[in-house]
Amino acid sequence: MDVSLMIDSVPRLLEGAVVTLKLLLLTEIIGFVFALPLGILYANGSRAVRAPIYGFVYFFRGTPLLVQIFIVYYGLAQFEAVRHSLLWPWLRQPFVCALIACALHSAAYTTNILRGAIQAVPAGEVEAARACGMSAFQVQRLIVLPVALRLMLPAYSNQAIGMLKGTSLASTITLMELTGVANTIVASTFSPYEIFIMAALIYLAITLVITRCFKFAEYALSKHQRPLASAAATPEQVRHAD
Amino acid sequence: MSRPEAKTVLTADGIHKSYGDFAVLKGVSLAARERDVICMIGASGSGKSTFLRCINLLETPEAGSIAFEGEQLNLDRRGDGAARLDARQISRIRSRMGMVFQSFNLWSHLTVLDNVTIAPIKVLGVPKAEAKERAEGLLAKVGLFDKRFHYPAHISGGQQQRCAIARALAMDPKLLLFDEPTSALDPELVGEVLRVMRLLAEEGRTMIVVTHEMAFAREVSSEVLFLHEGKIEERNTPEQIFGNPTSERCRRFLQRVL
Amino acid sequence: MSRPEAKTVLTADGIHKSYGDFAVLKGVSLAARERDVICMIGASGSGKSTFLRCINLLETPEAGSIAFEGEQLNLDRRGDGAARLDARQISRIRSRMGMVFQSFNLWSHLTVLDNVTIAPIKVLGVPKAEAKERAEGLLAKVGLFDKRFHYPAHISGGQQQRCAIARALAMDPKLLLFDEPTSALDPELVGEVLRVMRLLAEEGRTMIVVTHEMAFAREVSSEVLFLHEGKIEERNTPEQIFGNPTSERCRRFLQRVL
Amino acid sequence: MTADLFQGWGTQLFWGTMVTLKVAFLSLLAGLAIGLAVALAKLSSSRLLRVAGDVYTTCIRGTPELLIILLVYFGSTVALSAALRRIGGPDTHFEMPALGAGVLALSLVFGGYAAEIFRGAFLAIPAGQIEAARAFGMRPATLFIHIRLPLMWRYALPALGNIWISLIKNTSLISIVGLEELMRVSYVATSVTRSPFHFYVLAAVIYLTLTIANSLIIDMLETRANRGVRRV
Amino acid sequence: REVKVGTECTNPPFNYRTAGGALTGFDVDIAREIGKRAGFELQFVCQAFDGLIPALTARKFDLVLASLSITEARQKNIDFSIPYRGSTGRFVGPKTSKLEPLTADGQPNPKALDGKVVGMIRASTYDRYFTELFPGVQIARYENYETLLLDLGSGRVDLIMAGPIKMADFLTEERGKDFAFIGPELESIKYFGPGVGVGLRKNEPELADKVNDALKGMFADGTFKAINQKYWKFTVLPSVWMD
Ligand SMILES: Nc1ncnc2c1ncn2[C@@H]1O[C@H](COP(=O)(O)OP(=O)(O)OP(=O)(O)O)[C@@H](O)[C@H]1O
Ligand SMILES: Nc1ncnc2c1ncn2[C@@H]1O[C@H](COP(=O)(O)OP(=O)(O)OP(=O)(O)O)[C@@H](O)[C@H]1O
Ligand SMILES: [Mg+2]
Ligand SMILES: [Mg+2]
Repeated sequence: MDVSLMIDSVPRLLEGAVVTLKLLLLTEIIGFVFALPLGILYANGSRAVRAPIYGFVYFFRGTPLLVQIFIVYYGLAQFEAVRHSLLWPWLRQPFVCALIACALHSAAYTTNILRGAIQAVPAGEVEAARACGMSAFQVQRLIVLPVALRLMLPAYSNQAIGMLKGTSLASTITLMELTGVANTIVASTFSPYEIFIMAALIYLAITLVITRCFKFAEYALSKHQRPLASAAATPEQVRHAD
Repeated sequence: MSRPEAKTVLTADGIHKSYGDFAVLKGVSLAARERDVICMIGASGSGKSTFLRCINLLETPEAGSIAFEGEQLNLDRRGDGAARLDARQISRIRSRMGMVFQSFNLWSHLTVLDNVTIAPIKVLGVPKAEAKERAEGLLAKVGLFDKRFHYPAHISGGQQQRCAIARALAMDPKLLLFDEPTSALDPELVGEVLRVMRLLAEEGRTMIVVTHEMAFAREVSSEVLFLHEGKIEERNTPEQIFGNPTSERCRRFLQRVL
Repeated sequence: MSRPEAKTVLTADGIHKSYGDFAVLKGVSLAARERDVICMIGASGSGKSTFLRCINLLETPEAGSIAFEGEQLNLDRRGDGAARLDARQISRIRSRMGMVFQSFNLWSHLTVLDNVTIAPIKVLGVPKAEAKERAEGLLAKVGLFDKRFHYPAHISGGQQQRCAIARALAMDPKLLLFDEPTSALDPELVGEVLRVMRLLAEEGRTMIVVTHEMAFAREVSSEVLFLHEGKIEERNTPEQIFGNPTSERCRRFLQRVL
Repeated sequence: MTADLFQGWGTQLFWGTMVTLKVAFLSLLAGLAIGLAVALAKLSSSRLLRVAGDVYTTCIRGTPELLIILLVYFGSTVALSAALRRIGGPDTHFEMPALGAGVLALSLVFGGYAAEIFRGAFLAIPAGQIEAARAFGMRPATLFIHIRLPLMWRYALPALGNIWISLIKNTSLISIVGLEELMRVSYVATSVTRSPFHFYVLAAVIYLTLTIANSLIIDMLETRANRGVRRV
Repeated sequence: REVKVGTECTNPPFNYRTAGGALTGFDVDIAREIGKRAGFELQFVCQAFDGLIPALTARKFDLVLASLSITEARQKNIDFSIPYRGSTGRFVGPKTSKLEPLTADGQPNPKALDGKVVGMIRASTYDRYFTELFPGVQIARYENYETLLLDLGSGRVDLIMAGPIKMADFLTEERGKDFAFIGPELESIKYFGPGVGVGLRKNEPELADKVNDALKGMFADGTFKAINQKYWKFTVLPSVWMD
């Protein structure tokens, strides 16, 4: 283990991490914005509404992200028309291509998670909301989503962390994100272990931050499930508090 | 207590509903006028809750028609018998009908106070401060003011039921549907709820109340319906029903009252 | 109805329990002997459910002691006041106490029949066929035989409550804790449950029943406790309590009974 | 027609798909067990176990899968051989089979993600139903098998379906340890036939077929887990 | 004696699989010949390029024949046999390209590539060469030749740098018809090493000797030449042996 090499690599790796974070953040934001209406429609819609969403989810969930990135980046460029279109200045950039593929992929996963959470909201509470005359939109916004968003958090943290590592596939289309930078440094130093361990540590640090955020959100959103402080809380109750 | 001059608020006509092969309601009809308090009694499983749920279309009846405040509910049937419902109409009508569920169905992520204010604010557009003030008044009335910042999981059964009642009243509805509103209440509170209901009736509100407490039904109602196996077996004034039931089944049912 | 010769089944002594700052139980004591049917009455929120939950340690009391069939429950307190519970002892004792919850708490993934058989099979080790036969008998007794293959979400409130009663009886328990066992039942069924409880008492079982139905309490109980703000305000035979309550509060509470 | 489609690589693609499926299913079984155990640790009353569970899920989810695979495959060989030598064993070379390494690595990863899902699902079970089981004297093991587990599935399955599909696709990472799975075969074919799109799209279609078939199974399981649930 | 040989299996014409699954290519033929001469029973193991050296040191196999250039950096981790193939680099770009990456006397000229993007295989010897001698020029790094060539075709990169043997094949294909070599073939012992060799674990002199003896034998009796001719008309023998 060459410690000085590890330390020297940090500034460049951090530059890559910035690109990774930018890609991840935009991916998750765009993905969530897509998934929110899709998940709601998927959980509540009629067969005709569900079918196309089903198709979208199955396709983008069912095929490897690598292939999706590959097709957006190399595939589109095969067409003369694309290369001469107004979009080409955008589509020739690896970042944009990676973002398109990652966001669609993320949207598919999030849609399915949200759908499951919505369906786990107790039926009685939904009925009570309807009985008050809330519109379908209000029922979702005021009653279903606050509960569902809380229920989906553990699975959603998985999704975000999975996506973090998914962004590393963008290195296959020459994007210099964390893995791309690490690969490059390895190429010039031939010290895969040192560099990849440093990169892994940075991934781990980002994961830690993500998990913390989710833990906090989960805690903040589950006030109604925590027992009031009791002098003799049983371990069984403490568990729910965690 | 027949008051032919009063306006009709709700008519349900020939409501049919089954789950799978099992026919729960076999043509139940009812007309409620202003100030009416109609009690529905009947054995467990006879379809009382199902009927209430049909009235505000939480269940879609397979046959029958419903009119509320002179407005016919659109229950047009498609080829397969399922009704095509007009969502806007339904929301509008539901916001004028309050409902207290048998299992309360409080919103678990909202405090008692928020449970009571959310619908007036979001559905009726009542200003927040006003809704809060009104809600606090109602909660005080049902003896829950102290618990207004508790979540439903942290209050007792009777307190949950009272919260559900306050929630329904907060909408200031024309018609109130109560599904066993006093089942979890002690006698003292039952008396209290009875008093509230009388006040509501005097304000011109209409109520349909499913209950197992015959004393309650006798005290509060203008008409009593006895439901048996999805059909109305007998309908009459409380004096008649409790004093001198005509149907043999109804007589037997009431005999067992302690 | 004092029968000094009967064996003591349960003693609870000076039970204290609070949620946060809010003291729910402030030293409640009770002794139940074989064949006793003790009814607890009191206002909503007075701590009746909490007391029942303390008896089988679903809540851990902060102070007080509990003994069941002569066996002292291990409630040793740690420095911070929390009790170190002996899990084996608790399950053994719980399997000899049946409980009917106020909100039923049926297992939603099991059919009515499975709800009734699973605990005898898995906890007591009763052979499957035998458990099923017994369960079917019990379900028939509470009028749920037809619904035995339904899931809890697909039956009415009263049917759920009867299922919960059957589930508790299926364990053949020594002591039965009932939290408002008739709240969702029609008068006919209330009479039926009353009859079952009398039979159980004759078999030598002990029951503690929380109820709001005074008529029921009067009919069934050997002793009535009136709980007020976490303390037992009055305890006496039903004749005494209902005929001539000594406490002013109790008198006021019972006055309101319709 | 088929000759054109596969350009002679049909047999190899088939065997690659078989390897993919084998690794995926073995990892699923092991991963579910790991996930359950870790979820229980995270929910347990012991602080030590909770912290251990947190460390596991954070580290496993935070480390790139590829690195875990490399560590298991190469690391285990080096570490075990060294350990064997240290305890005075013969200077033999410990061989971690590629399949075992791939399955071990992927199930460790799957377990990390599954743990988080199971934890969430256990917490979503209505408290009353657990209390009822306790009140009937069910011991923790009985309660777990007959009440918690079946109730938990209903909340876990949609998200579990997601990570199972991910696992099927993640098997492509194990080509680094020399297993000839679907993605690797497509790559090998591509390098020779010089038609990358053809084989990548073909691989994508095969993955899609596999994942859809599995999604249908998951849907069936969901329907089963949701028996007795009223949907509104 | 059984010997395991690690190779990539995806790098035609050096080592690759046919549709039937048979392993073939220049490296493979050389390996087979070594096996024949040294009396090894060979067993080939396919392995992604990145994992070749770690797998060798972890004893997953004993030899690597995968067009592995002998470089100083690699020599820190593993040993090499004597070189059995030359290792050079060359630029390729569109036929219409007017870029002149090298000055008239063959020196690197980074200024001429200002604002251009040059593609190459990541971690390759070219990567190292270009990074150090063309500072400031944007590099796009690819995992394999297929994607590198795709981006050359789509115009995302202006030039690529790669091995001339491989590129010669590409330029004769349909997809390579619009492209050509730009500038002369580049040699550099420092960056490209003395050539391509067989990778070996350190401290196994016995095995190294056997491999080296086998290679020398091939060079001497013309067998190497025959294998060379099977693939290319020109010789690929490293310049160190050509005297
Ligand atoms: N988990 C909890 N956290 C905080 N307060 C609680 C909790 N559970 C119950 N309480 C409070 O404790 C008091 C007693 O509750 P309990 O359920 O024992 O009442 P009860 O006598 O059974 O009433 P009811 O007849 O309405 O069921 C109530 O005021 C309630 O608000
Ligand atoms: N979702 C459902 N699926 C199938 N059967 C149902 C469903 N809901 C109710 N039932 C059946 O319909 C019948 C009527 O139910 P309902 O809830 O209307 O009874 P109820 O009169 O309110 O009884 P209770 O007094 O016990 O509440 C019952 O026999 C019940 O088993
Ligand atoms: Mg009902
Ligand atoms: Mg209670």
